[in-house]
Amino acid sequence: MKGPDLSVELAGLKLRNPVMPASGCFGFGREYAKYYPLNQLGAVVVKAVTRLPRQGNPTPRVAEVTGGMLNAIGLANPGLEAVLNHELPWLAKQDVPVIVNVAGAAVEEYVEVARSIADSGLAAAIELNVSCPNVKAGGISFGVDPGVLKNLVAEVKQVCRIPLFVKLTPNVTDIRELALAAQAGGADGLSLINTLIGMKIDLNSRRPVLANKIGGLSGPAVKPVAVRMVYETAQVVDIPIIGMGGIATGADAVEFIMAGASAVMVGTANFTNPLACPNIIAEIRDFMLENGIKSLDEIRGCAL
Amino acid sequence: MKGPDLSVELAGLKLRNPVMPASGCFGFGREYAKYYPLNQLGAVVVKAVTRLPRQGNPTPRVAEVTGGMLNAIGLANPGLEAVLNHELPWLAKQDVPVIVNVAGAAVEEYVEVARSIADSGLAAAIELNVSCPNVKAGGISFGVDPGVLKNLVAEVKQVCRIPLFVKLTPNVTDIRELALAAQAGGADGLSLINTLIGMKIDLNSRRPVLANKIGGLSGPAVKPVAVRMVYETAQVVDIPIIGMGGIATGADAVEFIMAGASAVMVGTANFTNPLACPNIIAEIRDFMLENGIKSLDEIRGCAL
Amino acid sequence: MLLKIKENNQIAQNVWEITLAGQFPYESVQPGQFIMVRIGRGSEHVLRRPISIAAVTEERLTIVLRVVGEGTKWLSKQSVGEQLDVLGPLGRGFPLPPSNAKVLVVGGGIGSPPLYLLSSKLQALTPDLDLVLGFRTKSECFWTDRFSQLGNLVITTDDGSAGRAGNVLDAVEGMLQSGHKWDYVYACGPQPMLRALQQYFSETAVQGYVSLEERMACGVGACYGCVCRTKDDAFSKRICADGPVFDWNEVIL
Amino acid sequence: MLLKIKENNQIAQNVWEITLAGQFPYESVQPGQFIMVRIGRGSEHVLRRPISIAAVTEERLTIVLRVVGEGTKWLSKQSVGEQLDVLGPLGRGFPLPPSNAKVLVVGGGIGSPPLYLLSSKLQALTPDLDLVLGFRTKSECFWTDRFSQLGNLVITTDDGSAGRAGNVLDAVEGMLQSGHKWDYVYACGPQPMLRALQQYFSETAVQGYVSLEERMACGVGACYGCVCRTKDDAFSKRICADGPVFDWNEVIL
Ligand SMILES: Cc1cc2nc3c(=O)[nH]c(=O)nc-3n(C[C@H](O)[C@H](O)[C@H](O)COP(=O)(O)OP(=O)(O)OC[C@H]3O[C@@H](n4cnc5c(N)ncnc54)[C@H](O)[C@@H]3O)c2cc1C
Ligand SMILES: Cc1cc2nc3c(=O)[nH]c(=O)nc-3n(C[C@H](O)[C@H](O)[C@H](O)COP(=O)(O)OP(=O)(O)OC[C@H]3O[C@@H](n4cnc5c(N)ncnc54)[C@H](O)[C@@H]3O)c2cc1C
Ligand SMILES: Cc1cc2nc3c(=O)[nH]c(=O)nc-3n(C[C@H](O)[C@H](O)[C@H](O)COP(=O)(O)O)c2cc1C
Ligand SMILES: Cc1cc2nc3c(=O)[nH]c(=O)nc-3n(C[C@H](O)[C@H](O)[C@H](O)COP(=O)(O)O)c2cc1C
Ligand code: FES
Ligand code: FES
Repeated sequence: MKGPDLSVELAGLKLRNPVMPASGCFGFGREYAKYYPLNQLGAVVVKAVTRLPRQGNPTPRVAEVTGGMLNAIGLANPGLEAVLNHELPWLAKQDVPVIVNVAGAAVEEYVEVARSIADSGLAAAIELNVSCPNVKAGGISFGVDPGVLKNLVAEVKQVCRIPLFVKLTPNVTDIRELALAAQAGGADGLSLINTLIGMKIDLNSRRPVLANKIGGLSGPAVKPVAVRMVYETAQVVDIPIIGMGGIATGADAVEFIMAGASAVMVGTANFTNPLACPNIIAEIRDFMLENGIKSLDEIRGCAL
Repeated sequence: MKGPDLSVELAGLKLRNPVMPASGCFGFGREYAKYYPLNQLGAVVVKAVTRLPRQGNPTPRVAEVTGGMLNAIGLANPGLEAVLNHELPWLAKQDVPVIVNVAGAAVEEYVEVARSIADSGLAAAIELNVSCPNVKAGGISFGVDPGVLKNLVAEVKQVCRIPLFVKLTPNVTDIRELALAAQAGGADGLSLINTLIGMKIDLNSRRPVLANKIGGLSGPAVKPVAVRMVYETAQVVDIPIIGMGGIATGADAVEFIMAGASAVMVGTANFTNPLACPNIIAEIRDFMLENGIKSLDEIRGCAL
Repeated sequence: MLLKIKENNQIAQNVWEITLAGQFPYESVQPGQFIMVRIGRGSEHVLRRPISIAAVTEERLTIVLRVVGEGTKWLSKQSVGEQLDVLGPLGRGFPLPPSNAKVLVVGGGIGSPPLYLLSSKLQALTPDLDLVLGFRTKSECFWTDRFSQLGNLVITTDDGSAGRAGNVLDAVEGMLQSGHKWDYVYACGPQPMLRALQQYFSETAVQGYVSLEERMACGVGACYGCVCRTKDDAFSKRICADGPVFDWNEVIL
Repeated sequence: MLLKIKENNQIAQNVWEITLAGQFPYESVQPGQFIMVRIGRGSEHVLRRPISIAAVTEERLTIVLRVVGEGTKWLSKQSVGEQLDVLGPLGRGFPLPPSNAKVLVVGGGIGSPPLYLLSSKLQALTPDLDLVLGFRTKSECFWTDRFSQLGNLVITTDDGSAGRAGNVLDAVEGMLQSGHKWDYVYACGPQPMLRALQQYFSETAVQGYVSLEERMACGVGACYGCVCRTKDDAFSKRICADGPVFDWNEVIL
């Protein structure tokens, strides 16, 4: 008997299954490759890449909160050149599609990094991280103004020969507006959600725990917000959605798929359990078997 | 030896301590009066009141999520007249300031309800719930557009002879903009945060758990977002802030005070433990004793 | 209130019986009332779970629960000697009938437990108590011995693996046809079962009380989470505080 | 990996010693390596806690922890027989010195545990191991008997309630003045202590290794949460994967 079919097609990318690690929670794959072969994953998504190496924020950069964590890594990464020369060639040998998360402080930086990554032939797709502060626009994030976002996506799209996903920030009044702007700019798909902005104060020092004061909230605590945003977005866009935010089990992943996601990403759960992604894949398969679901198309968006 | 002083002054209101139940989580006080005398509280905050009685949304109206809950009560309440005739007179005998949460579908409704409540002499203050959909503006909430919000607050302020608090929704891109708009409209103080919008899908029925599909997320899961918003708002406004979102312990309450809140409200925690409010008050007192803090002024906003 | 677990045993497929002891107003419990039980020891679970009081003695409380989700699973795994944090007794129970009234008690599945406490009170009042309990299948039946000591017990299972095949309404009809007559019907179980009973007796003078279920947050009447529709369509009733037991003429099922 | 708790005992004020057994690559453990321990059994705690390996035998792992927050409190309350979910051994441990080198080991408070495993390895390599362990006060001292079997142990307490009054640096200075000489210094403890040692020996040829601490998320090098500043100011090192042990010439403390 043939088992259930977990494969998904995502803006032309054919993935073995819908489960990918979320950017920033999986480095460039090397660490988790010690725990399982990366080709078990739908794709590998790497840490945000900027043009130059970035040290990131001072420490502490992470803190635990109820059902989640805060991070203020600050886009620490070895920079475009090192990624092109050291990380992507290594990943190319792992027999798994690679999605490169791209960040920048100005449109030109996004464009340059995206073009170089796309042209290298080493990535299957690009994911634009638009939560970054727009230096030229006084530090407001690229992801909160529909006009700014549409323009950024359009500029990057012009130089990007591979599928372009836009990763939306949830810290907005209406996610649909931003989703439509990204689609209008030419995005091939959307990833949501990035982290909610949060803070934790240490009662002993009477100061914020994170050196950066504020940080991004992720983990199970944000799941209801993430599911809602995927659901709302799926109702208005035509491009595929990659859902994430608090996924830790196969049931969580199925919930996002029922809300309209074509695939999912898993962030914080990798820290709780390095085998989170393979476990989630197995649990999705079990759920499909138990419920007689042959293909994920049968349940995608069924709660809409 | 004199114990620590928990009293706070809030826009002219003198409260015994900074702890109040949050609107919608304490009915009109009668139920919890069976567990402890209400005059142990800083104030009692009642369920949202609208001009006419409201049945609210179909059930299920509540669901549990990790570290929190979703609710879609839909402003069910017995209406202005019943509140004026039955609830407030009873509360007036409990020796505790009463804050009435006011909701509406149009500016006129807010104005009428607020005026009647203020004129009754039975309430110490009004809290405007601006998360309600603005029927005339196509259902967009009053709390997401600075201009709309400022106008609403100004209209209500004109008829409101008692302190006016504005309760902000966190489902916005920049809480500071809305906080400043409410202040510009004449608010005497701000309450934040109301619930984040979320959703949960039931894997068996493959449908949203709540009949209303989306609902408001509250409880410990939202605390980091709430602390951050209080912190951000405290940096820009001159009026006092009542902080809330996930407070379940004295330590949680102190965290909000350190972030700049003058007082706090406790919602979901009442459901977990009907004695949550008195316990939190005792725990704040213990914290002050252990740390040699004589008045909350010493730590208010110290993390800013 | 913290109550200590004295016993926690599986009594049927997915069904556990837990007996609790400790400070509790045992004497004041009315049949049909429930407790709200706290789940877990951290802040992952913020809502208590409503569970009916199934039996009560001078110093013990017994609940019976079916494992359906995280909370009931957690409860089923607590060891003897551990403490549960409970609120209660909550809600309004079943109003008792006058002496010598003819009474039928109808339970569906996990709706039966509160009917045990009810029936043990009814036994003293009514000489000839009729009891119909429906289950899906034999492996899910529980407490049939205990119930059979309180009256004339008819068991039904959907698949006929125990008792009479069919649902409780089939059994009730059969009993009526064979001459049973009742002044009062008390029921607890799935909403479709309650609705069927309500409709079945709607043209009769039989007085009925049904115990309803809804997802609850506070359990004490403060949050307006658990309302049900009433016939006068006034401000809806809260199941936790105005119920869970309602006159079946009052509610729309 | 699931390891079973064989012992869990309080050994000093707020300090617990836990011994674990089960499948684990015991032989491969280097002194200075750590494990990441999962906290709780639900989803309230998403981050594991880093705890150093204090001792290891062919089939047992021992950790020593101070209760400072929710996670360590939870660990201190776990019963013998329960299982802990651990990852490890993680990180890079202390490089061992050549045979017969003169070695000083310095520990501050809860920084001492990994130095026990280190010292037990050093004992075989170096004839005359000097050990200085600092604590705040007598009630917080632990494992002094065990450490004293591995070398010349000097204890310091801030308040003089046990051993020498003062901090570890005072003791180290005193030993130098009385003629001790070292080729290698190994240290673990609060950052100010490590910094003081680094500065104190900065103009000397003494080779030093320090074990650092930072809040961690992944513990395996994937999240860039736990970086420290290095002197060449290149892309910062991750304490979990590139450390926790660093050459003291390499890092800015
Ligand atoms: C007045 C009353 C009395 C009850 N008595 C009993 C009893 O004696 N024995 C028994 O086994 N069950 C009883 N129930 C049902 C019981 O409350 C639910 O099965 C239980 O809450 C499920 O919790 P969970 O965490 O296992 O499920 P989950 O689905 O994980 O629960 C998630 C949330 O939904 C709520 N929920 C889920 N199903 C129900 C339901 N059917 N009714 C109400 N809330 C629900 C839970 O309380 C919780 O808040 C009663 C319900 C009510 C309202
Ligand atoms: C490599 C390494 C080895 C360690 N070895 C030991 C040891 O052997 N024994 C011991 O008692 N402690 C050790 N610690 C410190 C220990 O990790 C913290 O005390 C512990 O994580 C606190 O957790 P908590 O939940 O009790 O405190 P909380 O303050 O509630 O923890 C909240 C979060 O902050 C983190 N955190 C808090 N304090 C620290 C800290 N000092 N260092 C790192 N993270 C922290 C926690 O891991 C958690 O993510 C070590 C730390 C590191 C980095
Ligand atoms: C430590 C950490 C680092 C992250 N770094 C990035 C990043 O570089 N780029 C990005 O787009 N998102 C980043 N994210 C956000 C995640 O990719 C993801 O959107 C978010 O964590 C929600 O998913 P989760 O709840 O499964 O963690 C980071 C998250 C964490 C926790
Ligand atoms: C069941 C429920 C009903 C609520 N009803 C109202 C309401 O009527 N008016 C209002 O302003 N806020 C309402 N809220 C929001 C709370 O007052 C509070 O802002 C929110 O729950 C966050 O606090 P918490 O995490 O302590 O619950 C309600 C919240 C809950 C859980
Ligand atoms: S559960 Fe809150 S009113 Fe019934
Ligand atoms: S904790 Fe993630 S890199 Fe060190």
